[in-house]
Amino acid sequence: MTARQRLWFFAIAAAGLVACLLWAFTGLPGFGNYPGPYGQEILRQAVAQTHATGVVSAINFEYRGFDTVGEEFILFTAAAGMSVVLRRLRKERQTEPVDEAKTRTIPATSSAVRIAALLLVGPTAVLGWWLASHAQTSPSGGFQGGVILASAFILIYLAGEFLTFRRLSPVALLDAVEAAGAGGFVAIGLAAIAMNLPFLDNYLPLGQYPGAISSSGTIALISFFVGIEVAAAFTAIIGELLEQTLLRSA
Amino acid sequence: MISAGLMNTLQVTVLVLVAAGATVVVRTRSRIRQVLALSVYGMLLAILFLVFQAPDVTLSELTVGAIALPIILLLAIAKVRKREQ
Amino acid sequence: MDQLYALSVTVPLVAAAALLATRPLFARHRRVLDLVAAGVSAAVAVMLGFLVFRTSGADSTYWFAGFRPSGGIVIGIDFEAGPLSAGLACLGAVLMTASMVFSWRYFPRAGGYFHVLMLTFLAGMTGFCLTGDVFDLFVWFELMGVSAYALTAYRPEERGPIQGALNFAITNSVGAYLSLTGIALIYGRTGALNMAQIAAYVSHHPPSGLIVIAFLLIITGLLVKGAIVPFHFWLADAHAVAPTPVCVLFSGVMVELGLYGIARMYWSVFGTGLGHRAAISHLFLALGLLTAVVGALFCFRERHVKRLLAFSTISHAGMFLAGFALLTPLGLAGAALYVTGHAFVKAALFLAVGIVLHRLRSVNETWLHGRGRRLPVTGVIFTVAAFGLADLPPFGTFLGKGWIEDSAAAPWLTAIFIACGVLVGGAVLRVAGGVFYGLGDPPGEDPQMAAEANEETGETDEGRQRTPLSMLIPAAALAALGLAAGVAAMAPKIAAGIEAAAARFQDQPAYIATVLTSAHVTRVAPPYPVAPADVTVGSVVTALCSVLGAAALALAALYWRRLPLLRRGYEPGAGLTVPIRRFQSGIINDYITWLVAGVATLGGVLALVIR
Amino acid sequence: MGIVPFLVVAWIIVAGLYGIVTSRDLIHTIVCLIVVQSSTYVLLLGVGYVTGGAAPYFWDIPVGTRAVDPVVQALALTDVVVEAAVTALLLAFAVQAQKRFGTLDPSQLAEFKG
Repeated sequence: MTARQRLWFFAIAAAGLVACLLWAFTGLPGFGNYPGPYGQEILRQAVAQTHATGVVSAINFEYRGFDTVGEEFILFTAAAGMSVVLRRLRKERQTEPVDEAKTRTIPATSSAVRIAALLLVGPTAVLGWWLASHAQTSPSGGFQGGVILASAFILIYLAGEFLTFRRLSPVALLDAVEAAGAGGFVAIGLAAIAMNLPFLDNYLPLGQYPGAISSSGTIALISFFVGIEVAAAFTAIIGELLEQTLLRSA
Repeated sequence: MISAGLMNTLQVTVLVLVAAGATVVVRTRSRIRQVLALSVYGMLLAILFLVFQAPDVTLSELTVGAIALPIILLLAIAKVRKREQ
Repeated sequence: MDQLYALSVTVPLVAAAALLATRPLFARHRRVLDLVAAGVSAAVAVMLGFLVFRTSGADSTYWFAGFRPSGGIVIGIDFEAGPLSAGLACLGAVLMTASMVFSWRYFPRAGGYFHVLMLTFLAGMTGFCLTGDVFDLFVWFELMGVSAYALTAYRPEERGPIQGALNFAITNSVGAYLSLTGIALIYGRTGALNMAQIAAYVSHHPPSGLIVIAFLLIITGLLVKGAIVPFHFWLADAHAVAPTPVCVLFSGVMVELGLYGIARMYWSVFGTGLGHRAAISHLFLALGLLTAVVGALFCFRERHVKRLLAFSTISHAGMFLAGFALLTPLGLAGAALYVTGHAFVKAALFLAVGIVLHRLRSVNETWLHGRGRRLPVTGVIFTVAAFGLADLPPFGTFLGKGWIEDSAAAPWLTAIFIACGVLVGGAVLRVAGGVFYGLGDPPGEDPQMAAEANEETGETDEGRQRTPLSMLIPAAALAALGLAAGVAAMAPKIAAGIEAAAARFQDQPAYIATVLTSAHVTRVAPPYPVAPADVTVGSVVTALCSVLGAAALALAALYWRRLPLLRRGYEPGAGLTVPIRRFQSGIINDYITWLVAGVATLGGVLALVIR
Repeated sequence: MGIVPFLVVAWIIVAGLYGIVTSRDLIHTIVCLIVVQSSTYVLLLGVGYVTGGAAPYFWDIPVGTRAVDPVVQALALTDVVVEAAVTALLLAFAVQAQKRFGTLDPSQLAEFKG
C-alpha cells in the first residue's frame, strides 16, 4: 500500500471503529453514575477488613494482589528483556565505559546543576522511601515510591557522576535487587501457602486501628517489596539506555 | 467544597485539553518536541485524574508519564541520533 | 491440593527471580541453570497434569487471598480449571520442558536471561489459561506478550529478529489495549470483572451495543494472538526469526492460547447474552476458513522453512477456530484434540529444523536441497512429524480434524479442510523429500537463493560436527507424543471424556454456579449427550486420500520442471500467490491499518446481526 | 456532561492509531502507542467516577462517605506499569533497529516482504 492508499483505508476503517465505540458508549450508565457492585462492596468492607485507609492500595496489594504479582513480573521481564536486546551492543564495543558525563561540553555539568542535583538526591530518595512505606494510609505505594527512588539515581547522573552511577548500579547487583523485590512479593504469598492459607492471604496482624503505620498486615510489606522491585527495574532500564547512550565506540 | 457546576466545568475543560494534548503529541513529528509534548500530555492526564478523584493514579502518571517515560525516550533518542550523525 | 493452582503460576515466577539473582554465580556452571529451568517446567507440567486429572469429574475454583464471593458479588480473583483449560496449560508446560532440554546445547552463551524469560513466559501462559477474571486475563496476556517479544529478539545482532519483534510487539500491544478498552466497557456496565459474574449479568439482559462491542474489543487482542486473518500478519515475521526452541512454544501453544481465550470469552462470559448462535457460528466459521486458506497458500509458496511452518500454523489456527465456531461439544473436542496433536508434531518439526540450523547453518529449502542427507535421524523425525502434520492416521491431528468434520457434517467444510491439509502437508513433505532425501531436480541457479542461503548466522556456536542427544531426544519424543495422542483418543472412554469436558466447557449456567455459589464444593458433571466419535472406515479413507494428495503435491512440486502444466504457476517469483503476497508487506503501519479494518468489519457484521 | 469523557476516549484512540498508521519514525510510533494506551486510563477512571464522590481514602473522612470507584483506580495503576514496561522494551528494539537497518522508517525496515 502506498501511504496515501493506507491513509484512505485507515480513514474508512477508523470511522467504523468510532461508530462501534459510540454504539458501545450508549450502553454506559453515563458519566458519574458508576453502577457497582464491585467497587461499592469493596468500599464497604475494605477498611474494616484490612485496616488500610487507602482503599486503592488495599485492592492492589490484597483483593487483587494477584494482578500485582503479574504486573511486577511484567516490569521484571521488560528489564530482563532490555538486557537481552541491548547486550550485544555492549559486547561489540569492547571498550571500558567512558564517563562521558564528565567530558560533556553542554552546560549540564555546570557546578550549579551539579550542586542542585546532588542536593536533591537525598530528599528524593527519602520521598521515594516514604511513599513506598505508606501505601496503606495515603495515595501512594510501592510503585510510585519505587519510580521516585529510581529518579534519585538519575539525579546522580545529572550531577555528572556517571561512574558513580555505574558503581552504584552494576548490572548483577541491580538484577539481584530486582529479583529480591519481585521474588520477595511472591514469597510473602507463598508463606501463606506454607501455613495452608490461600495464596496472598493477609496472615499478619492488622494492627490496632486503621491507618497506623504498622497496620494492614501484608499490605505494607508487599508495598515495600514492590518499591524495591520497581526502583531496581527502572534504574536498570535507565542504566541500560545510559550505557547505550554514553559509551562511544573506540 | 467546590460546587457541582464548577466541578463540571473544570472536568470538561481538562478533558478538552487532554484531547487536544493527544492530538498535538500525535501530530508532532520532531522527536524532541514530541517528547516534550508527551510530557505535557502526561501532566494534563495527571490533572485529569486528580479531578476524577484518583490521587493514586495521578501520582503514578506524574512519575511515569510525565517524567520517567520522557527521560527514557530522550535517552533512546540520544542514542539513535548519535548514530544517525 | 487446591494450592496447585497458585503454585503452577508462582513457582516459575519465583524460579525466574531466583535465576536472575544468582545468574552470575553460575557463569561457569550453566548446567545448573539448565537443570533448574527444565526441572521447574517439568514440575509445572506435573502439577497441571494433576489438575487435569482432578477436574476430570467437575471443575473447581481457587480464590486468591481467600476472598470468596458472597451474594453473587466477587471481590477477589479466582482461578477456575476444567480439563480443557488445565490441559492446554499442561500442554504448554510439556512443550516448555522439551524446549528447555533441547536448548541445553543450543545456547552456549545463554547467560541465564533466556531461562528467566522462558520461565516468565510459562507463568504467563499458565495464568492466562486458568484465570477466571477478565482483567487478570489481560495481566497474564501481557506478561506472556512481554516475555515473547523479548524472546523473539533474542538474537538482536541480526535484522530479522528485531523487525519481527517490533511488528509482533506493536501489533499485539494495540490488540491488547483494545482488549482492555473492552474490559473497561464491560466493567462500566456490569460493575464486575469476574467472568462468571459478568456472565450472570449479560445472560439476564438483552444484548446491547455495549455488550456486543465489549465482546468484540476483548476478543480483538485474542484474534491478534490467535493469528486470524486479517490480524495475522505479525505471526510469520515473528515465528520465522525467533530462536527455534521459542518457535516451538509460539506455534505450539501461544497462538492456540489466543483461540482458547476467544472460546473462553464466548462460552464462559458472553455466549448466552449475545444470543444469535447461528449467525455468530457462521461469522467465526467464515473467519476460520478464510484464515485456513490464506495460511495454506502462503505456506505452500514459502522456501524459508521456519516461515513455512509459521504459515502452516496460521492455516491450522483457522481450522481450530472453525472447530470452535461449530459451537458443538464434538467440534470443540475436535479442536482441542487437533490443538494437542498439532502442538506435538509442529514442535517436533521446529526442533528438527533447529537441528538442521545447528548443523547446516541454513533454513533455506532450496539451498538445503539434498544436504540434509547427512542427518538421517533428523530426517526420519522430520518426515514422521510431517506426515503427522498432513493428518495421517492415527496421529492426533487426524482424529481431531475428523471430529470437527463429523460435527460440521458439511461437505464444503470437509472439502476446504482437505484442500488446506493437502497444501500444508504438501509443503512440509516437499521439504522433507527435498532436504533429507534429495528427491526432485537439483535446484537451478537462483541468484536470490545464493544471496539468501548463508544469511543465517545460525543460533548456536558450539561444535557442529554431531547432533547432541539432548536435541534429538526431545524432537523424537514430541513426534511420538503426537502419535500417542491420536492412539489414546481412539479409546472410546478417552474420546468420551474429551467430549464431556468440551460439553462442560460450553455449559455456561454450570460455570456460573461453580464460581459464584459453592467455591470449593465440586460439582458432579451432568450427563451430557455425547455424540459418537468412532473412527469409521470412511474417515480413515478420506484422511489417507488427503495424505496421498499431499504426497503427490509434494512430488509434483519437487519435479515441477518436468511438468509443463506446473511450470507457469510454480516458477519462483511468478507463483499463483503473487497477488496476495503484497499484503504481507512487513510494514507495521499496514498491519495496524488491517487490524483497525478487521475490528470495524467485525463490528459492522455483529451490528447487523444483533441490533 | 454525560458522554463527553467517552468521546474524548474515542478521540484519543483514533488519534493514536492515526499516528501509528502514518508514522515515518519508529520512535514516533512508540509514542503514539503510549497515546493509544492512555485512552484506557481515561476510560477506566471515567466509568468508575461518581458525581460528588470523594477519593477512596478514609484517613480524614469517615468510612461510608460517598466515594468514587476504587477498583478502576487499581486497574489504571496496573495499566501504567504495563505501559512503562512495554515502552521501555520497544525502545530497546528501536535502538537496535536503528543499528541494524540504519533507519527507523518502518517502510524501510524490510527484512520480510511477501
